[in-house]
Amino acid sequence: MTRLPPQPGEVIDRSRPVDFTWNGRAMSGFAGDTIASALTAGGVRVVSRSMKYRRPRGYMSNDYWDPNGLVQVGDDPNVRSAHRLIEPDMAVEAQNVWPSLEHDLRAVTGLASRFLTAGFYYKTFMRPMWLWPTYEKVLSTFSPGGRIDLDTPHRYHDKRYTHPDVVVAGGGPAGMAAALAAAEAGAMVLLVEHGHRLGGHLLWGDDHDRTLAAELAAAVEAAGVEVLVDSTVTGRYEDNWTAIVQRNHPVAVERLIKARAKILVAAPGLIERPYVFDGNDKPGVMLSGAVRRFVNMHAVRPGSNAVVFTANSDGDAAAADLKRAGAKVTVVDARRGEGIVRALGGSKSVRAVELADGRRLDCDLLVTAAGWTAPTSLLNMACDRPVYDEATARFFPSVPIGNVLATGGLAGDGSPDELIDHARATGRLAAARARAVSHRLQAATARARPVDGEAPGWPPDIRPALPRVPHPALFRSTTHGVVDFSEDVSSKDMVGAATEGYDSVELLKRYTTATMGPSQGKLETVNTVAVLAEARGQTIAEVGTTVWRPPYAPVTMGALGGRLFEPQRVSSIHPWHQANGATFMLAGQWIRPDHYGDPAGEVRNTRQNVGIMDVTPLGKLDLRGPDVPKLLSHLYTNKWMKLAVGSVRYGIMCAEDGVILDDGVTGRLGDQHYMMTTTSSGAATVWEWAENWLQTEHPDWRVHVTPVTSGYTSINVAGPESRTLMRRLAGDVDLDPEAFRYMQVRTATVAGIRDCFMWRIGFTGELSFELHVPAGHGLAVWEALLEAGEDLGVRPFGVEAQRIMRLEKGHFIVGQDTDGLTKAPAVGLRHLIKLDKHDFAGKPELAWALEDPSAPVLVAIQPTHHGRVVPDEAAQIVRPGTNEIIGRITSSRMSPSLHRPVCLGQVLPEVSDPGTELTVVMLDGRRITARVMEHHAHFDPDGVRVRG
Amino acid sequence: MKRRPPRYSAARLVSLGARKRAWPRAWREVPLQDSYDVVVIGGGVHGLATAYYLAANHGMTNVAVLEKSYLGSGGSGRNTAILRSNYLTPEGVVFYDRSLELYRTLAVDLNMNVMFSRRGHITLAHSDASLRTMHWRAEVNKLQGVDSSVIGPAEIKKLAPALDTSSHPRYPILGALYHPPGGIIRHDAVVWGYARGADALGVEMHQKTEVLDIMVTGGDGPGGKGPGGRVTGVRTSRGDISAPVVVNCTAGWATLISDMAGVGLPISTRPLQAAVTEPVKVFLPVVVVSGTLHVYVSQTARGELVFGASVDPYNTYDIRGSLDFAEGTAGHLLELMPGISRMRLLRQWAGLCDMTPDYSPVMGFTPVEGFLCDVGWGTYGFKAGPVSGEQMAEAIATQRTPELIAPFSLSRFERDALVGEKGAAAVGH
Amino acid sequence: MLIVPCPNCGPRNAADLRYVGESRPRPDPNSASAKEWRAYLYERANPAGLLRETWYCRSGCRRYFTLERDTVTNEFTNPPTPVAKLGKRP
Amino acid sequence: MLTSTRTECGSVAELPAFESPVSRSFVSDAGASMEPRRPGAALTLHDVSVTTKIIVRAGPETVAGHQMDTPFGASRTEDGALVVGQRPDEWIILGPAAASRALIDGLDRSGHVSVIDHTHSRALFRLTGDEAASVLEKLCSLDWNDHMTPDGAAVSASVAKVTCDIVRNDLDGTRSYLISCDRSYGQYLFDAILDARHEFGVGAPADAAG
Ligand SMILES: Cc1cc2nc3c(=O)[nH]c(=O)nc-3n(C[C@H](O)[C@H](O)[C@H](O)COP(=O)(O)OP(=O)(O)OC[C@H]3O[C@@H](n4cnc5c(N)ncnc54)[C@H](O)[C@@H]3O)c2cc1C
Ligand SMILES: NC(=O)c1ccc[n+]([C@@H]2O[C@H](COP(=O)([O-])OP(=O)(O)OC[C@H]3O[C@@H](n4cnc5c(N)ncnc54)[C@H](O)[C@@H]3O)[C@@H](O)[C@H]2O)c1
Ligand SMILES: Cc1cc2nc3c(=O)[nH]c(=O)nc-3n(C[C@H](O)[C@H](O)[C@H](O)COP(=O)(O)O)c2cc1C
Ligand SMILES: [Zn+2]
Repeated sequence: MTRLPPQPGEVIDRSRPVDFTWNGRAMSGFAGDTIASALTAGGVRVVSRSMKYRRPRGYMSNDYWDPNGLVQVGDDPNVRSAHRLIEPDMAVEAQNVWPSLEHDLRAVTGLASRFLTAGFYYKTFMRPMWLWPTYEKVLSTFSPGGRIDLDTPHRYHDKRYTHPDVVVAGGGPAGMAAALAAAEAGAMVLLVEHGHRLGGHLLWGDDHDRTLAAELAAAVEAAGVEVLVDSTVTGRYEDNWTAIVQRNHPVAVERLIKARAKILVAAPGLIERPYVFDGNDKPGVMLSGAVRRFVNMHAVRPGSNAVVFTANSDGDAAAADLKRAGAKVTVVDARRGEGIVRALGGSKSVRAVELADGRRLDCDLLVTAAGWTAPTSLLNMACDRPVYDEATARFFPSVPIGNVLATGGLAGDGSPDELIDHARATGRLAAARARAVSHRLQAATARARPVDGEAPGWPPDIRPALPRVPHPALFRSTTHGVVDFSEDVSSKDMVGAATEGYDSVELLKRYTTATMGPSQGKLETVNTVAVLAEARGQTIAEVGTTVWRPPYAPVTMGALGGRLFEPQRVSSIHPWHQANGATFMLAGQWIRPDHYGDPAGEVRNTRQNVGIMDVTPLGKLDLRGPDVPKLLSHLYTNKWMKLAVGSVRYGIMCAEDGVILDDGVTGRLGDQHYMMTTTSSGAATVWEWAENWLQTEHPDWRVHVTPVTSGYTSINVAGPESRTLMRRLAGDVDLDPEAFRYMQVRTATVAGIRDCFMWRIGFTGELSFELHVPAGHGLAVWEALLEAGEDLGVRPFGVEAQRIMRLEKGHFIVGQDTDGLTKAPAVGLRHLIKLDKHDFAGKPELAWALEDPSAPVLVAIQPTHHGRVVPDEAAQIVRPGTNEIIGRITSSRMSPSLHRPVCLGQVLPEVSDPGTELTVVMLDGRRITARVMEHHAHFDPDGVRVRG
Repeated sequence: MKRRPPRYSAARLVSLGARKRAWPRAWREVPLQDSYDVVVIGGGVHGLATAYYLAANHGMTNVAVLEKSYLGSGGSGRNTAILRSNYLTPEGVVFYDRSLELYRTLAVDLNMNVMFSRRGHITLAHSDASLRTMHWRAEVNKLQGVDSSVIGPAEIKKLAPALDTSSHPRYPILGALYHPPGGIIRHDAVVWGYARGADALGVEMHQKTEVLDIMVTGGDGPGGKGPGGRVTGVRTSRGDISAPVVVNCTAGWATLISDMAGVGLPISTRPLQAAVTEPVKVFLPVVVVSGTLHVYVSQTARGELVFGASVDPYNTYDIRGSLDFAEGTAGHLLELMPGISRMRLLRQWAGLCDMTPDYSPVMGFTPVEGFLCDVGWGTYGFKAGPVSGEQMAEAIATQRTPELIAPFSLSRFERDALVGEKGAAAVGH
Repeated sequence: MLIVPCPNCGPRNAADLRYVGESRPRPDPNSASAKEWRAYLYERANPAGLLRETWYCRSGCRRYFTLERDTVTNEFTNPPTPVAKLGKRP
Repeated sequence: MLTSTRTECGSVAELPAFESPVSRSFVSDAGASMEPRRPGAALTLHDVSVTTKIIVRAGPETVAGHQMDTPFGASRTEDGALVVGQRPDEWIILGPAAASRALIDGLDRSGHVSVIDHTHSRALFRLTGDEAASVLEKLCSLDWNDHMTPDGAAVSASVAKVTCDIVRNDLDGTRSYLISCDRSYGQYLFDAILDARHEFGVGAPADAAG
C-alpha cells in the first residue's frame, strides 16, 4: 500500500471509498481518485504493454497524455486512466495485451527488436505474394488499441452553439487571470479547463500555489465567467470557430460546443517532456509532474527509493515532495553537469540507474525533469508556425494572430505575479478586441440592434513580453531510448530512418510513425526533432516541426456526431397513410407511401375504376408578375408567350450544357399568375435556378417566384371513374370533357374547401384530375374523396403503382431514364426544343445536340419471346455476341395492364429504329432478345384514355 | 548510370540487424542539373510513377522529378488509400482495372511492401435509385471482366458485422455493390517505392524545388506562351532547367502550373478532408462507402478507422480542416455503425483536389508542344497512379496518345465529349 | 466555419449559403462559338489568390451576390455594405 | 373501414377545421403544446400553425412597400397583426386565424406586388421562456444575444437543419420566438425543439438514436 496520510492539497474524499476492478481483480480507491492514482495506490506498476515490442509499461506522465495509461473501461476503449475518475463498479482492464498483462506472448518480438527497425514491414513479407494476406492478419493482431462492442448504442449526445466575446482555453493561473480581466472589462467570457478543476499546475504545488488557485477560481466565479471543467478546447477553425467538448454535462454523455469566439485566448500551459535514454520506458521511470500529482493531489507515493534527474525547479520540487512523503531521494542535477545514461533493471521495474560519471544508483523510481514542450497547437490551427528558442529549449508561437492571443507558460516564464500581470493584460486586450469585433458584426447585421458610436479601432498589442528563463537543452543522453512511447519508436530507429533518406521531419514522421499516436506529439515532437537534427547535423530550428492538427485532444465520434438532425418531410395525409397500411419509401427527405400492399392491384383498380394518390411532394412554384412568360420561355426549351389563362403546358428544362435538369407542367391561373410544377426531387433546384436567372441575368424582369410545395396537398385522382367522383365534390366547376379539357386548369371548391385548383393531366395515362388543396384541409379532402367514391371503387395507390403506369405510358423520369449526360433531344421530344426563341437556358448546346448523330436515345423496349421474363433495370444492352455496351434498360416493370414486361432504355442511335432486335444481358448473365417499340407508350399510344 | 536497388528482404533485415548495419539510402540526394530530357513537376504518385515507367519501360533515365515540398506532400500523402476499379463507364473501368493489376504486383516489382490489402469494397445503397446505379455499375463491370456484384443486407452483415442493416435507420441499407478486389494500400509506401525504384534506374528526385515558371516559345498567348507554343524548360526556386518535355503532375495545383504554360484547364481546386481515429482491435474487415451519406471508411491493420467525405463546398487552396467535416462525417458513420460511438477521432487533415466537371482526369498532350498534363484527379486519383504513370510514360516515349487514356484528353471539353462518370454522380444521389 | 459577408443579412456561416462558384460572364448564346461556349461551361481560372465568385444566401435573404475572396487565405476583400441597413428602423 | 386521423388545431370559423402539421408529440398524446414540468422552468412551446400568414412582395417603388414600413430584419405590430421584414422587399404578415381575406383586402396591390396567403404553407411555433434562447442555441448557429437579436428582430436561418423564419416577439417582457418552417417539416421540427428543451427540465429526451 503506497497511500500516504492525508496531504494538504489532496483532492480525494477519504470518506467515500470506491470499489472497482482491474483485470477482474477487486480494487478500491476514494472518490476523486483517477484510475491511475487508485491503481498506483494499490501497488499496480505495470499498466500496459508497448505497441510493437510488448514491453511492460507503467505511468510516466500521469496525466491525460500518458502514452502508457490507456485502458479499457467497459465498452469504452483507450480511456485515459490518469484523467478518468474512478466510479463504483467500474470494470477497468489493460488493453493491448495477449493473453494477459503479466504474460504477453507477443513480447517475443521485443527480443527481435534489433531486426524490427522502423519500417521493417516495408522490407519484408513481399514473397510469396499469396502469403501476404496471412501476414496481414498476423500484423493486425498487433493493433494497439482497446476493443469496441458493436452493440454499443449511440447514446444521447448533444450540441450547442455559443457566441462569447472571449473563450479562454486553459484554467491554470494564466487562463483564470485572463478570463477574470476580460470579464472585468465587460466581456462575456467562457473559460474552459481540460482537467477536473480550475487551478492548472498550481493544484499540485505548495500551500501558496493552492491558495492562489483558490482565490483566482473564486474571483472568476464571482465575475460571472462561464466555467466549463472536464472540458477541452479541441480545435480552432476558420474565423475562430472554436470546438469545445464538455464531458461533464448533466444530461448528455458528452456535448460538443461550437463557439464563435470573437477572441480566443490560449493558456494551455506547458507539457513536460520525457528524456531519451536507454531504459527510459521501464515502469518506474516518471516525469516530475507525474510524481507531484501522485503525491500532492492523490496522496500516493509512487516509489520509495527515488533518483531525481532534474534541470529545473519542478524537478527540485518533486524531490522535495518525495522526501516529505518519506521516500529516499538522490538528486542528479543537470545544472551541475550531472547526467544519467541508462535505467537498469528487470522488464517490470527500474532497479537502478547508471550515471554519466559511472556511478550506479539503486532505485525503484527514476524521476526526470528535463524541460517542457509548448502545446502551440491551437495557435498553429490559426496558421501560426512556432519558432524554436535555443535559450529556453522550447518552441514559442511566432506571429501574433489578431483574434488569437497566447498567455501563460505558452508565452513565457516569470514569477507568478509577472505571469498573472501578463494574463490580465491579455484578458483586457481580448475584451477590447472583442468589443471591436462585436461592433463590426452588429453594424453589419440587418437584424441587430443599431450600434452606438463610431467603430472602435483595433486595439494594438502592447503587452510587455514575459521573460524567458533559460533552460538546458536536454533531449537525449549518450544512449538511445524510446522517443515515441505510444508508437514504440526509438531514437535509434529515427537515426536509421534518416540515414535511409527519410530525413525531413515530415518523411521521418511518416516512415517511423513517430508523433502519430494518441498523444499526437505532445510528449515526443521536440525529442523527435532533436534526434533528427542531431542525425543531420542541423539545428532544431532548421529541422522545424510537423504540423499540429485538430483535435487538441481526441474526441469521441459520439460527441462529434451528436444528435443527428435528419429532417423528414411528410404531407398532410401522412397520418392517414400510417393508419391505413402504407409501406413507406424515402424520397430525399420525403416519406411517401410506396404502396398499400398490392401495387399491381392498385394499377388495375386505377385503370378500371378510380385511384387516388398523394402527390404532395411534387414541386410547386407560384409565379406572379407581368414577365412570367419571359421567365418560362427562358427556363423551358419550348414556347410560353401565348399560354392562355386556364391552360397547362408541359416543358423540359435544361442546364446550360443542354443536359435535362427537370420537367413538369406549368399552368396559367390568372392574367399574371402561373403555377409551375417540378419533379419532387427537383423542387429546390428549379426554384434556385429560376431565382438565379431573375437576379443575375434579368433583374429587369418583374416576376415573383414563391415556393408553395407543401402549401398545397396534391392529390392525383385517376381512372375512368375520376370524373364521376370529381363531379360529386367539385360541383362549382363544369367538368364536361368539352368544358374542362385535357391540359387545362381550373380553380375550384372541393368538398367545401375553397381556393383549390386542379388540372387535367395524367402521368398515369388515365383520365385524371390533379387536385391541389390548401394543405390545412388536405386530409379532409382526401377522406372526402374516399367517402364519396366508395361505390365507384376508389382506392389509394402509391409510388410503385404510379411508376408502373407511367412506364406503361412511356413517360420518362428525369434522373432515372436520363443521366448526367442526357440532353433534351435524346428523350424523343425534339419538337419541344424551339431554336427560334431568342434565348433560353442551354440553347447553343441544344442546337448542336439536335445535329449530333451519336448521342444515345431513349426508346421503349419489350422483350420478344420471353413473355414473362422482366428485364432488370440497369441491364446492359450489348452488340450481339460481344460484351460491347450499346445501351441499357433504364426502367422496367411487368405491366399489369398488358400482362407483359415493358421497358424504357437508352440505346445508341444506330439501334434505335422501331423493330430493331436488341440483346439484353440479364443480371444473372442470361442474354435475352428484346425489340425497340414504335412508340414510347406501350399502353394506349394514341392517348385516348387520358383525353377522355 | 544504372544502379541496382538495395534489395529488401527478411533475410537482409536479419543480416543487417545482426551486424548492426544501417540500410542504404532509399534514394539519392544529387545536385540539380541544368538540363533534362523530361522534367516531371510534382512528387506525388503520378509524377513518380511517370518517371519510374519512363525509365523502366522506355529506358528514358535523364529525367527529373521536381517537388516543391517533400515527396508525397500532396494528395498522395493525404488520401484514404482506397483502391477499386468498379467504375461506371467502360472506359473508366478498363483504365482503373489496369491500375489495380499493376498494384497487385507492385510490391514485388518495386521490391517494397506497399501492403495492398485486397480486402473487398462495398458501396452501400440506401434508396431504390442508388440501388439501381449499383446494378448499373455491376453490369458494366462484369462485361469488362471486373469482379463486381450487388449483394443484399444479409450478405452485407456477414462482410461487415458493424453495419446496422436493420430497417430502422434513417438511411436503411437496401443493398450494396460488392467489389472483392478493391481494398486499401499503404499510400506512403507506394510513393517511396516508386521514388526508390526510379532512383535506382537513374531518375533524379529533387525535393524542396519549386517550379516558378515554364518557358514556352512561339505560342499565341502573351510571352509566346499558349497554344501553338513549344516548351523549352522550367524556372525553379533553385535555378533554370532546360527540357523539351515538361509534365504537369501537380493535382491540386494543376491550374497554376498550366497557367505558366498558357494552357487553360477545366479544373477547380477544392479541399478534401480525411480523419483517423485512435486504434481499436480490428472489427471492420472491408472498405465501406456510402454515396448518399458521403462517407467512406476502412480500418487499417493498426486498428485505426480512416475515413473521408466529399470535397469542401467552396474553392480554396487552404488545407486547414473544418469542424463541419468532422461532425458531419462522424454523424454519418454513426448512422451506419452506431457501435463506434466510443471511438475517438485522433487527427483530421485535408488535401487539395483538382476537380473536373465530369469526374474524370485530363491526360496527355496539350496545345503546347512538349507540355503534357496528368491532372484532374479529384478525389479518386491515387488508385490511378500506376496506370497513369505507365500510360503517360508511353505517351512521352512514343509521342502518341495510348488508347487507354484517349477518352481523357483535354480536347474533350471543347468537343463536349465528357466522360459519363458524372452520370453516376447525378443518378447516385 | 468560414463567415461569408452577405450584403443583406450581414456575416453568416458559410453553411447558410450555397457556393455557386467562379463568376463567369455568359457569352451571347446566339453567336458564341462552341469553343467559347464550352470555355464558359467548363474552363475555370481557379486562381491561387483573388477570385470573384457568386454565393447564394440560401437560408437567409435568398439573394445571389458576388464577392471577392483570396483563395489562399479565404479572406474576403472589401466586404460589401449591407443594403438593408440603409432602411429605417421602427 | 377507413381510419380518420385528423388532428384539428385551433378553432377556426371555417369548416372543416384547419389541420395542424403537428399530429403527435412524444411527450404526451394530450396535444401539441406542452407546459413545463419543472416548476419555475417557464418554457413553453405552442403550435400556432393556424395563424394567418400573408406574404407580401413589393419593391420600394410600390405603395404596398411603403405600407409595410418595416425594414428587412425587423418587425412591428399593427392592428393585432405582426408585420415582419423577412427578406429584402418581402414581408410576412402574421395575423389571427382565418383572417387572411381581411388582411389581404387591406393591402394596396397596385404595381408589381404579390400577395400570397401562406397560411397553409408554413408550420408556426411559439417558443416562450427565459431559457428560450438557450433552446435555440442548441439548434441554430445564430447569435441570440440581445444586441444581435433584439426583441422584434426577424431572421431566416437553419434550425435543426431546416430553414426557418424566426421573429423575436417577446410577450410581456418574457423572451419569445415565433419559428416557422415549411409545413412538411412541421412535425420534425416540433419534435426537435421539444427534444432540445428537455435539459431545461421539461419533456423527455427523444430516442437517443434520434
Ligand atoms: C483526403 C483525400 C482522400 C483521398 N482518397 C482517395 C482514395 O481513397 N483513393 C484514391 O484513389 N484517391 C484518393 N484521393 C485522391 C488522391 O489522393 C489524388 O488524386 C492523388 O494523390 C493525386 O496524386 P498526384 O501525384 O497527381 O498529386 P499529388 O500527390 O497531390 O502531388 C502533386 C505534387 O505536386 C507538388 N507541386 C505543386 N506545385 C508545384 C510546383 N510549382 N513545383 C514543384 N512541385 C509542385 C506538390 O507539392 C505535390 O507534392 C484522396 C485525396 C484526398 C485529399
Ligand atoms: N504546467 C506545469 O506543470 C508548470 C510547471 C512549472 C512551471 N509552470 C509555469 O506556470 C506557468 C503556467 O501557468 P499556466 O496557467 O500557463 O499553465 P498551467 O499548466 O498551470 O494551466 C494550463 C491549464 O490549461 C489546461 N488546458 C490545456 N489545454 C487546454 C485546452 N485545449 N482546453 C482546455 N484546457 C486546456 C490544462 O489542463 C491546464 O490545467 C508558466 O510560467 C509555466 O512555466 C507550469
Ligand atoms: C491513410 C492515412 C492514415 C493516417 N493515419 C494516421 C495516424 O494513425 N496517426 C496520425 O497522427 N496521423 C495519421 N495520418 C495523418 C497524417 O499524420 C497527416 O495528417 C497527413 O498525412 C496530412 O499531413 P499534414 O497533417 O502534415 O498536413 C494518416 C494519414 C493517412 C493518409
Ligand atoms: Zn443573406
